Amino acid sequence: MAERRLLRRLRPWVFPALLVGAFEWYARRAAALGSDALAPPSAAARAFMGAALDGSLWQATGFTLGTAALGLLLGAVLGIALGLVLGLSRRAAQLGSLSIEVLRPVPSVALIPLAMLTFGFGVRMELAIVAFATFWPLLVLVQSAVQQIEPRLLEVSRVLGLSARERAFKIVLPAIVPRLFVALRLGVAVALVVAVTVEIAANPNGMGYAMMIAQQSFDPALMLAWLGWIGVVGFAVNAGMVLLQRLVARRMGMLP
Amino acid sequence: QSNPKIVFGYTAVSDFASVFVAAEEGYFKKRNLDVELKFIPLNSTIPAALQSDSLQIGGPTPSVFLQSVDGGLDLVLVAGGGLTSKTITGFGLVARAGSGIKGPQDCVGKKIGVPGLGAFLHVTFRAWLKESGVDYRKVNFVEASFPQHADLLRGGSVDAVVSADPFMSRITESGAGYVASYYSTFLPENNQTIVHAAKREWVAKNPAAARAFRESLVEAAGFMQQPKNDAKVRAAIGKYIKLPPEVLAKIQISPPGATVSEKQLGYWVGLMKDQDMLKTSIDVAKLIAK
Amino acid sequence: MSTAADFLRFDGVAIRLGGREILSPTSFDVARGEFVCIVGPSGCGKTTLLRAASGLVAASAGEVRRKGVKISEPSREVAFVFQDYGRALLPWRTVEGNVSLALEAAGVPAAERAPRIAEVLGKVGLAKHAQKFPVQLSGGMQQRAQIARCLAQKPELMMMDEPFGALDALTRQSLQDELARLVRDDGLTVLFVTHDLEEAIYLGDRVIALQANPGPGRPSLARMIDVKIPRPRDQLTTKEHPEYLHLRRELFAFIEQSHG
Amino acid sequence: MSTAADFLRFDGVAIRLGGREILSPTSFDVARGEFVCIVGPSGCGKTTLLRAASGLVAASAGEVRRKGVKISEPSREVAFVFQDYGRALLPWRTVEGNVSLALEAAGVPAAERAPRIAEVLGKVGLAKHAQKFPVQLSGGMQQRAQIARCLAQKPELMMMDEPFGALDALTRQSLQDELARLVRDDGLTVLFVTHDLEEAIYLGDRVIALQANPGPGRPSLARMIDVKIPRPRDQLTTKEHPEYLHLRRELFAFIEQSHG
Amino acid sequence: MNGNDRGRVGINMNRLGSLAMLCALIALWWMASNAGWVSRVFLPTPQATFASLLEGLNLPGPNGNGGNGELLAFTQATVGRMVQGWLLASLFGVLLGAAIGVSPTVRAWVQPTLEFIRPLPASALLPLAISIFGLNPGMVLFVVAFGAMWPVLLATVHGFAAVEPRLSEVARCLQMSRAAFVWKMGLPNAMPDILAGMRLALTIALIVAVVGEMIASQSGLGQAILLAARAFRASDLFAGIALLGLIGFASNALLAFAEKRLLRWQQP
Ligand SMILES: Nc1ncnc2c1ncn2[C@@H]1O[C@H](COP(=O)(O)OP(=O)(O)OP(=O)(O)O)[C@@H](O)[C@H]1O
Ligand SMILES: Nc1ncnc2c1ncn2[C@@H]1O[C@H](COP(=O)(O)OP(=O)(O)OP(=O)(O)O)[C@@H](O)[C@H]1O
Ligand SMILES: [Mg+2]
Ligand SMILES: [Mg+2]
Repeated sequence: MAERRLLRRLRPWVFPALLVGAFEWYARRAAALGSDALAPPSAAARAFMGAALDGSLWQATGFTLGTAALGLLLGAVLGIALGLVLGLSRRAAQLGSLSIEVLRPVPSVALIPLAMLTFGFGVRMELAIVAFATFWPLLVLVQSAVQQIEPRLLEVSRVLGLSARERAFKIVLPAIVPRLFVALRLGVAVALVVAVTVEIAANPNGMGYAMMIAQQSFDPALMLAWLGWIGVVGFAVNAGMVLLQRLVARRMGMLP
Repeated sequence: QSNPKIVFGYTAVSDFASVFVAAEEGYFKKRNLDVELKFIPLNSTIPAALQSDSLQIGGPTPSVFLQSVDGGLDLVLVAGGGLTSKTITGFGLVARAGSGIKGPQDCVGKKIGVPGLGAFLHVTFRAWLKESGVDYRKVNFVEASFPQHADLLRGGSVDAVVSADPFMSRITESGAGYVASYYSTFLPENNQTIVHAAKREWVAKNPAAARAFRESLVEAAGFMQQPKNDAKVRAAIGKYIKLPPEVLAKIQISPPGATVSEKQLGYWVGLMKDQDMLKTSIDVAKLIAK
Repeated sequence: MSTAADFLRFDGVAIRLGGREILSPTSFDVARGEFVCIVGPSGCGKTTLLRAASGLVAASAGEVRRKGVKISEPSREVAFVFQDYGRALLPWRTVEGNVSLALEAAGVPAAERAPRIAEVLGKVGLAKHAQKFPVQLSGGMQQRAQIARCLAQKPELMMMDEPFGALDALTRQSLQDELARLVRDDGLTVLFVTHDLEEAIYLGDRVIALQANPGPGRPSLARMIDVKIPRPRDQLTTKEHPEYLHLRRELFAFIEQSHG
Repeated sequence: MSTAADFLRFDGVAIRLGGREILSPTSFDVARGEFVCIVGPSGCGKTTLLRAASGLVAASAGEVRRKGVKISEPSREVAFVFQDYGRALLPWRTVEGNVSLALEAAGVPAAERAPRIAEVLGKVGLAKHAQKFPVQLSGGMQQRAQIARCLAQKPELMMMDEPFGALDALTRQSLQDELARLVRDDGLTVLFVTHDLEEAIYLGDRVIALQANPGPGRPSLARMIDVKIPRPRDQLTTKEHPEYLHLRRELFAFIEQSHG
Repeated sequence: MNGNDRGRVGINMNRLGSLAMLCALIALWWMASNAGWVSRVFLPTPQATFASLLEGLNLPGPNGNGGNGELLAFTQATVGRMVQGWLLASLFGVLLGAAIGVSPTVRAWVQPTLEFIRPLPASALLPLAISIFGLNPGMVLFVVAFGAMWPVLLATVHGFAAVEPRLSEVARCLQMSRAAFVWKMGLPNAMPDILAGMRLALTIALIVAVVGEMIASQSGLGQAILLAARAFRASDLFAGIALLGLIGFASNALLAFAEKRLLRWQQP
């Protein structure tokens, strides 16, 4: 019985351990052959401790998370606002549909060079791209959320003679909250990925940049440490969002 | 009088040594200049950074600078960085062990990694090929950053790379490749490898600061040319470019060229025209701040 | 046939939806305090008729008048109990909160709401479940919550669209009796749609039978039957009352024939 | 009391789910060809009893035996018509495909399937809708599709869980009569759950009444009534048959009292 | 009849309206760039962009002669990379997802690992992938497939987990085999989710392909726009962006169409 419990506990760690072990072996072999670009995970762990101690880890993480959050805020506010308008007014939705369909599929990363031209580097360009990347999914999801509000509820509001304001705050907004959260979760993931990508491709700040620097300055261990850390940060942010989503769902009686 | 704060952008090459020395020896401070040195990972982003005022002065390679001017950015040169020299063997064509590449003719049809397409090493390498009578269009160039060169050669992804020290010596030491040609030694001497550019508008507004900046570099160049200062120069480089000490000790430092002449810039314009990299005609005289 | 005292009047009301005539011109009157049941096969337009009567859908021809005024928009004086109770409740509000919505809409001050909510919840037997969310309720309880909200509106006219459609027999019977009592006590007028003929006879003062697929020669309104069984009625004796058995037979026969 | 010839035997079957005793020890027998109806208030365990009888849920005590063999897993000889027909059909298969599923499971060769499908679809009156997907059907048609799939199984025992619960009166009545005919023709044994007492009396040879919340002193099985109304029965005359009216009264009185 | 006619006219009016809206946006661009509100270094004129596009696609431009056709080859490369990566992602996503969805054992062993690597941006993986696999098209393909696999994988897992319990019981009652269950219940049930996931995956595949081209120096539109930006050729840059948008638009529309055909059973 105790053994089974132990196995149950250990089970999730078996695969990561195998992966790390295999990588350790491979990287040691490559390093022995004179590779400049691979380091074993054990060295990465040491490099990670170093970065954590000298503060560069927290500074870069703060930059990436902060910029991603700001960009998401910008993209989300615009996306939700326009999504509400398009969701509530069929006319507006029809007018904008073609423009949205044409602009939406432009890959956000294609704008990195343009943003670089326009803003140089720094917070502004990253902000702009993150906002662009998160704007579309939020717009589309909020619009469809509003359009999928139970028509019966809107009829209830008519039968009860609710004012437009009451209808917005008592019916429309609460009704889209669950879907809004799904959209926001997606938005958070997109924001983080795009922020890191922008840093890797162009912007000399944050975690992605730190990783590139590590790679370019001959420090594959540090590079690997950053890669792992980026994974941890993404995992934590995602887990946080799931938690928040559950909390709100429970508060609103969506979960039994 | 007070000068504006200058954020100066540099990349990880020793051609910026005169700037590092000027900062370390206090030549900027002496002229009442407040210069902050900022590391930029990609040389080609410097013009955009200048345009968006992220930097006041930056050190693009001549090819990057000319392309940006060609594209419509209104930049001028304030000063210059390192110079080409026949004595420099700090970069060259490194071929994969067993690839059989010995000279320019062998490059035809091969895949060659360069650290930046359209960047300094790429342009100069193509110039060398052309001079040797090889059509560079028949060579397949791919972009790859320095630290990857060794692995790429070893893995056979490329046949050769245009690399630079300290990466180059690591490759040869590990046996993954050999230097097929220090092609830079075939190029004419005394042309800037790095130029220090600023927005024309900024220079017009702060002519004194621009001049003071150039004068600081001239003084730094004088300092560098005295062999006894070599240790100090290396220390300055080591401070701004993170390099392992043994690498730092061996690194070749290109001679400084603080002032840029029309002839020097004209050389690059000619080179790039040859390679179809410029669309407009460029008036070199207008690009150098007096 | 009709007088100005008519409480609700259908005057040649026809409805087209999606290019199809769902209700052919229909005229009838409902007096104040009357309990009118509407029966008919699935898809014949019962719900549509009710929606037109409350102003949720506009008539394509003719008009509906309430107390002499043409209906164009829903009014708070008319309550509507929707067929799909599961969807008509705000899932993010408790039973109490859902009932409160009607009071908020009517601008009842916050202080007065609690006692009125308690009162209507007591009437429908949900007093103990006031703090529950709709998902935590059984179907019957959800429907009772919706009825409570409608009662809180203090309507003078109540539209009920198959309100007991999906309840079990016992709950259904007790709600039927409860409704009959409420209606009598408050003097409500009710338009009650059901597909259960026996329920219609049991509850109604009058039963209106609709038929499907109206065409040029086929009006939607097929039959109008007065139910003269005395009130109060009860589940056992009323359903063995000769008049009840007679009406049941008559309606079944009619509907079977109009169906075939 | 029971003989070896018993077709289905409940022997002290008790069921606990989620830590609560839902069914207290219950024993009864069903003979081959019998139509047994099970009634009781919502949540009393009717569905659970049926699931135990078909092996979908395991008894916590006692055992269910079919033809003398203890039931532990569902068998293809027993068909189960689920209460929520909307969910019991594969939405991505047409009516035909859904019926075919039963034949595929039984390993019927592809060539033989078509005629058997056509046969059962004819029996339930869906021949014309064979190519439609479930979403394109009304509730009644979906339920008939499910029944068709169960018939295709050629079961000897059929479990039906409130199969007509959400149908309109007319469809319901015609399906009731159709079912009675099918059962007689094929000699099926049926366990039929309903919350409609009248339906139970109308269809059953026997009615078993369950009560909710069994406790130490309260067995789940509350009443067992034999229905001695002759067959074939029909909607009008049977429901005015004195025995029918009598049983109705008796059951109602009992259930009302056990409810309160 | 009447209602129908009105419906059709209404739809045409809507189309016209949305087209007019798009034209208005382009007109705004035209004005902004031609009037010089924004520097042409950043914002080329629509006509210059169009000319670059024609030239790159080797179509006769306004001055009559054909272009160099470079963009055409780049577009082919990018589309090829995107489609191949997407197919790989779909294949592995469905296989892995089905394994996790069907078998609790597989789920217990691998899902935590997947949960952890999932948030890793594909772009961050590129430097490592280059080190391990070298700078070749296969490596980029691997990263594209890796990045695009997740939506398909998650959708498949979800689709399998969400098999209506009633249907599982139907399967039990019919004594269906496990393989028959996977094939007849699990996969069809997961199909809408899988298709939606594949649509998302296609978008991601395009994005990662572009990033891959930018960072790993593979010839394609990603590299083309990056080089255009480095050389300050704004019109070429915009032409590349427009082409990428077009690829996204067309592939999305194509999949939406396929989805509609495949999911006929959902429509009443
Ligand atoms: N908004 C609409 N657009 C087009 N057709 C509609 C609309 N609403 C209802 N219908 C059609 O009108 C007919 C009557 O619908 P209605 O809901 O009134 O029937 P019903 O008598 O209430 O049926 P049931 O007993 O099933 O509730 C149906 O055929 C339905 O498909
Ligand atoms: N898997 C389960 N776990 C825990 N409790 C359950 C489970 N299944 C059913 N129950 C509980 O068992 C009781 C009986 O449920 P069952 O579905 O058998 O009732 P029923 O008589 O069929 O009711 P209805 O007429 O509403 O269908 C209910 O209180 C239900 O909440
Ligand atoms: Mg209806
Ligand atoms: Mg049940």
